[in-house]
Amino acid sequence: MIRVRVSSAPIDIAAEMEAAEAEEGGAVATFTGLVRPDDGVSELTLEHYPGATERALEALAREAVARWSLAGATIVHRVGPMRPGERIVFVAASAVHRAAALQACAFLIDRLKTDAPFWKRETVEAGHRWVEPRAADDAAADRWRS
Amino acid sequence: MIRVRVSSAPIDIAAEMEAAEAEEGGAVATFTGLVRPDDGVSELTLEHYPGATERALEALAREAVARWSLAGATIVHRVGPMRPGERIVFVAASAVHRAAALQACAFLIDRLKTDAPFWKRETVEAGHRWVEPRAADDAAADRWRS
Amino acid sequence: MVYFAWVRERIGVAEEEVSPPAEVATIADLIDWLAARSPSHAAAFADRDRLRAARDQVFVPLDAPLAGAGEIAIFPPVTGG
Amino acid sequence: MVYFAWVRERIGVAEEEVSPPAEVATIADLIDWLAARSPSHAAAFADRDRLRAARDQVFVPLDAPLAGAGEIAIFPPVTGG
Repeated sequence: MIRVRVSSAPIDIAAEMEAAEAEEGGAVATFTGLVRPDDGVSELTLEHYPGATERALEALAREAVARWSLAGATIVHRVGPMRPGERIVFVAASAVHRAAALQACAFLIDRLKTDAPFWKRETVEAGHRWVEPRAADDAAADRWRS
Repeated sequence: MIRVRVSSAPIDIAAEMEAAEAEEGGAVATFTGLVRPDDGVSELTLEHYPGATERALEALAREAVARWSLAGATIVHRVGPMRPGERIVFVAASAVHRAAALQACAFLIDRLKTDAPFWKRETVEAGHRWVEPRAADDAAADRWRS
Repeated sequence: MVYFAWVRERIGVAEEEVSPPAEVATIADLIDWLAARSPSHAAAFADRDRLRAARDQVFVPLDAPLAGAGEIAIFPPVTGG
Repeated sequence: MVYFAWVRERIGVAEEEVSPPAEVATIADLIDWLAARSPSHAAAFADRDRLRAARDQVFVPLDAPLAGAGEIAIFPPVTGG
């Protein structure tokens, strides 16, 4: 089953894990991205493209399910302002065998970084700055295209 | 930080995730293995080698931390009898970048399958049977040796 | 038109209705046409390599034709996750 | 000696004290010596390819020397996780 959600509410890991574990799999791999408390950033704000975001995430989840015969795929992304230590994103892949779950989980977060319309803005003492894309993210996403 | 635990108590995912997220990382990858409800198995019992198990898991966690400069590594393995749907094992890797967390998580579960003294016994209608090792598990563990 | 992140900030609005002439055939043409209309659009669109686009909520290259699209979005490279 | 899984079941005990003679130098020698002592040991150790060992709680190959170890464990290939 595919679960995709974009919300300004904090991500409830326990509830998401429970849903991912309830799939007919046996193996669940997850990735959680948190706001890092470095560089003097007091707040991180995630902007997104409503409608297009959900469509991109659903396409990604569907691709993962088809490619690795998953029992389930979850993508939950928070938007709006958040503080250091809070969860930005949670992805999960449920499968019968662990290799499929682990690979699909890596695929979901790698491709989300380049394929979904989110933008990060950091609030620092001097004001705010938009986070620049990393070349490493493009490389990580590219390895899944073949 | 390294967290290793072998216990007959159910695995508390929420508590383990909280500890993994509290590391100075920003990226947390996890793997959870559950008892599958297939083949008419009513109960799965995990036997282990007390002392040697903890030693093997700690060595594994330490190797992962050193190899991927992790902020933290968790291995929790349940032993004793458990029912379909219950958690057998939970591993987590916390790192600054997601590639390190994802790779270390795969390493931990792949190597745990071949390097730690656990044995699975399935209870079926006719009695019980010991689970045979899978060649795929040896291959998965071998790809981390280089 | 819809704009996001620093493109939105530089232009000063999140959305606007535009009626480009018939010779504006691609998204790149549309960007050129908008940049000529106001300094804020020109500033937002100064570095073409740092712009990305979507046509009716689907990512497309800048040279994609407008093709009668209802909604064109212009934004920086994405940085989510 | 400590035994696990079906090795333990076939032998019928989880642990036992043994005092092998001096010519028993390796774990493989010890397995041969035990197999000659009782039918249950012989049954447990019939398929040498399916046996693994640890010396003082560290995995070692079957041809490893006993080297004055305090605890030798014999068991099937592991299947955890």
